Amino acid sequence: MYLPEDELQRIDEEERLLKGQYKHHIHVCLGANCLNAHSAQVLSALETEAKARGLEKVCSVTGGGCRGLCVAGPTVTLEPDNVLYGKVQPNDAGDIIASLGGEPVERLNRPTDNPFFMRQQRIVREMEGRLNPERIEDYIAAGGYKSLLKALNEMTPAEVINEITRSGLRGRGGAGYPTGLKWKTVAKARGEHKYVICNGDEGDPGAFMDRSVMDDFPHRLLEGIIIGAYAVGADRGYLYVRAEYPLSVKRLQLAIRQAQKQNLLGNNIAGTAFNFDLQVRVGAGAYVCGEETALIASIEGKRGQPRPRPPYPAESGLWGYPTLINNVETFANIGAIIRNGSAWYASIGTEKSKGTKVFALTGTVSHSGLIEVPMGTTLREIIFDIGGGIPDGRKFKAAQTGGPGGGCIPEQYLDLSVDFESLASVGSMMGSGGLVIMDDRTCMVNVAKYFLEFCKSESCGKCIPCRVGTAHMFDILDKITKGEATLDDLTLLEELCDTVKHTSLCGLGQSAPNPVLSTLRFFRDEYIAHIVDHVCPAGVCEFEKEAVR
Amino acid sequence: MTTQKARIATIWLDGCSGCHMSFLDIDERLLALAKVADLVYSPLVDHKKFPEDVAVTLVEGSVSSTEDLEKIKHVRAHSKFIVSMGDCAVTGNVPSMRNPLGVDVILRRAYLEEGLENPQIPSLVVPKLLPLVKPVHAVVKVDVYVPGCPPHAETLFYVVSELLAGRLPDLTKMTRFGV
Amino acid sequence: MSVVVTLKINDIDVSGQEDETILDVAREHDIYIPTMCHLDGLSSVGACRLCLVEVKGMNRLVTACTVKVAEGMEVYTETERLKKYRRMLVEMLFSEGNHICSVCVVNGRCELQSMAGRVGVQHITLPYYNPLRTLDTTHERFVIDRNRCILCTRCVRVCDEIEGAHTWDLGGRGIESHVVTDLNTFWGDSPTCTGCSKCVHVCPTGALFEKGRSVTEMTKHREFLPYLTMMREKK
Amino acid sequence: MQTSTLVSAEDKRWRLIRATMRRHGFAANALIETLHTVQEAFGYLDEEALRYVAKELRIPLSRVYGVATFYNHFAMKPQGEHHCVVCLGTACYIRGGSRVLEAIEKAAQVKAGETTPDKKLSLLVARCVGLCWLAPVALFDDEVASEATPEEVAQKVGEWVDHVSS
Repeated sequence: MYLPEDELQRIDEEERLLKGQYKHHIHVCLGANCLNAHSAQVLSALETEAKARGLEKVCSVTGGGCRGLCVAGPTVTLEPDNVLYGKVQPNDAGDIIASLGGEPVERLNRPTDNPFFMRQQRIVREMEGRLNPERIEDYIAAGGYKSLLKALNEMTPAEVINEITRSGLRGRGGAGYPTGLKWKTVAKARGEHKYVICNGDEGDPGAFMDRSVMDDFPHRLLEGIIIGAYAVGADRGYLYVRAEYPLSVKRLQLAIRQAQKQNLLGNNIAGTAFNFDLQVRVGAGAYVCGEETALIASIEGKRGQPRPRPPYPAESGLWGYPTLINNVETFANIGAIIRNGSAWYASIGTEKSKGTKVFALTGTVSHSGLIEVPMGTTLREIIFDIGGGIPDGRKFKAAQTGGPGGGCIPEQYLDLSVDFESLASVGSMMGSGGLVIMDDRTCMVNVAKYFLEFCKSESCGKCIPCRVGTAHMFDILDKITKGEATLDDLTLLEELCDTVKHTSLCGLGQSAPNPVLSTLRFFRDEYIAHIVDHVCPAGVCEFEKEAVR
Repeated sequence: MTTQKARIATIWLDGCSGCHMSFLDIDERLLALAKVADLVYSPLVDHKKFPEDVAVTLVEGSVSSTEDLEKIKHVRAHSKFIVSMGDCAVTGNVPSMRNPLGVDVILRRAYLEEGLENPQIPSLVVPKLLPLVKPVHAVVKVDVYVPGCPPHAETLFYVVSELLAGRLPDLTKMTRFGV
Repeated sequence: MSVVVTLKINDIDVSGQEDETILDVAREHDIYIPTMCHLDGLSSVGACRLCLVEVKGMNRLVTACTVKVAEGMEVYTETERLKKYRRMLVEMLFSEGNHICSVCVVNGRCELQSMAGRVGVQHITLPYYNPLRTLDTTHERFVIDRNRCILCTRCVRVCDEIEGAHTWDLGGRGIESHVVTDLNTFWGDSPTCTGCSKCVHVCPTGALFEKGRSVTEMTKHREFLPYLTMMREKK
Repeated sequence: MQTSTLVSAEDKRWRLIRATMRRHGFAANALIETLHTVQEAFGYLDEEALRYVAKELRIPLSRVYGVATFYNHFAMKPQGEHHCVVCLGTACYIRGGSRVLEAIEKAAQVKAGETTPDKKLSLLVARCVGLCWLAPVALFDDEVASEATPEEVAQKVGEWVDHVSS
């Protein structure tokens, strides 16, 4: 009889045996960012060099995932010495191979005993940099797919849902809806078929958390999706990935094929009666498709325009069938919760926001990159400890969270705990995890204008307030940054914010005014300076020599 | 005794004079109006200069040229109440139909492409056109809006009577854009 | 078969079937809720947002044309907030296109024009957009003047849902959205248009009209729509 | 000779498009996937191909047009030989991405989203290419220009465009 546990066990043992042959393991980051910085060439240079020195039996050179310190790419990780090299070039290969077993190459060495690495806690990005994303064996040897087998063999769907509910996991796509509750609703809904959709349409500028999960841990994502499908009783699923992420598409398709081969996807999964078919769908460049009803329309092959809810996708989603939609990071948490238990997960984070959150830390901050921290970590810890503070001796001005529908958080809230409620209380939101740091050279009116330009051109055009309102808001902000606006324009801008926020059909329009509202709340004096004094305090906006009015 | 009569005025920017015609259609009530108000400036009467201290000015037409712009600013400065009279003043209406095309296109069409002898775009005498035709309120503050093309005589009489009686007219049920 | 529910609209006790929308029930009780994209006989899309109402206990405003009534619901249709939003939405429509009522074929019979009166819009505070839009006169009997289009998609829906031709759809997106025939080719060349005129008659403004009609001359007839819907549902 | 190679090349394109549709069972929901293939095969959404796809998938022409013009990824016109993508993500924007874009627009005499008349260069903007620590970023035929200055990019684009006129 076929026993999937045995098969996984066999792969696990083989892997250990294989890895045990080597004294040194060299992982070259093959994440999208390092690949852009030519890490593939670094990989082949290291292979050639190892061979040339006759060390191919002593050290293994493999592709690995991202270490998060993107600013230092391409990165190379050495094990078991736990050495991290940054900005590695192909011609560094000789020195790296030569130094194995001895002192690390000083000019490339990046310390890992600093807050950037020590203050993080990794669940979604567990084993970062050490798993070859293109090999299912790596994931299995690291304990992968055991949670799926546990769920299938030892738990009923209801028990799985209870476990997720008790863990306190909330949707990582932005709104923070309780995942267990969503699963329960879909499980209860009736339908000939049910669908699971993984939302990988990560569209916020400055956000690449989900890309890193899809690129680095495709199997962790698949495992979460399959467990979700089992829990809600879905037989079909789609992974919707934005067109801008070809590497993610490639790796997910490969991962799906590998999982099918191991009977972890398809019919009678792992010898049980559970069938689940999963396909990748590629987006085509429309931010609004991150909204769940628009995403559904897009998978159906239509214009990605949202429709009013209710009915919610949980009752009537893809082709009218009950549909579970969760974001990439949400699904990537599932395996760990099933493996370690809901009590463990619920012990991390704050009272209402459990677990960790991955952020893409960018802007004017020393250590740009991907970080994963427990919910409740303060902005100050993230920016000044983990992120290494503001470079060039500049002063911190604001942290922008939540993408185009988020807000700018000023200095007085640096000790704010990063969780769903706290961010909302200062007029921003968690969003998907973009965290852009701005220093004192940033004009906040100009920042608001930037986000409105984004929302205006990404508006689908279906509902009036978003289609027309965002265009007017952008025009007024443009006038302000040119010193051509009046205080009446500012009043009109605030009225537009009110209408667009409360009357728009979907989240895009409803949140589009947030960048304006939050900058008006904390930096109103900058607006006034532009309008009344024709001065841009940050020196960014250029006015005509002669004031227009 | 001679009670002080209210000083009212009318001006005409870029419009067709239809609103003024409609105003005249209040017929014999003009006489009643004349008892309580003086028409101190209007295209209908012979005054060269817009006077100071006007109580109510009815404005017909949109703001289309540099001359319109100067005129309306001057009028605003010397009027207590400004009434946008008719669709051209309220919305831009027919004159604003050139807006999507831009000034150059229509000037070329009117002066160069119509097969005139010695075609040229006038640059003296004729005031310079603004890039965009605007409703009056886009340029100066407006107190009362009377849409309609043209507004009915009844409506206009009501507006003037109410203002002279010291009340702001409520026109929501009386008139709208177009008809 | 369906269940009767009781609810309150503007503090008045009303009843309806549970599969009816708030709009259906309000109309049965002569309670006016403004609508623009909605048309009886076509699917509801909730795009124009004019029928937004407040429902006690719901943190967001909801579209009366899509949300079904429920037992004990308390609906408010005329709050100050809603009135303010409706005025702004109508203003947005006027500012977005080129609506010159005085020279329009449906002057006096236009739904946008009368909506302005109804919600109390007497002038447009928002700046006008003055977009450069196209006019297609190639069809032998009809004209589309996109300057007057408010993107309600009634034409798209009637052509798809009732006529079954799907000649119309939306092209572009955001503020650049526009209605198109086929591959954005001339209407007169359309291999799919049956010339049925349904789109012309459901159009709320003067964007679609019959050739040869002058200012104020175009009257739209929509009596056919509920009838056709009913007859087709029977089949 | 030349004609026959052209035809066979064309045949290959149609075969690719057909293969995508077949893989999805000629279902209407395969439209976006098929348009991706059309764009890969033709470099843009060729009108004849759109008609073909509409017919094969039994989708109304207007819906095909609606979908094709809704998504940014699809181009309705032939693209240039080279392409330049300027990132306008948040980090790039606050570090001067828009000035980089302006410099390129000026140097190449082309607006974002357009192609030069000689078909040498298409200028595109991206919402975020995810290289925020290199901001501002521009991509020249997929080669990354990091911490780009207006002068540098103008020179780079100038090489491509000058190449043509000389």
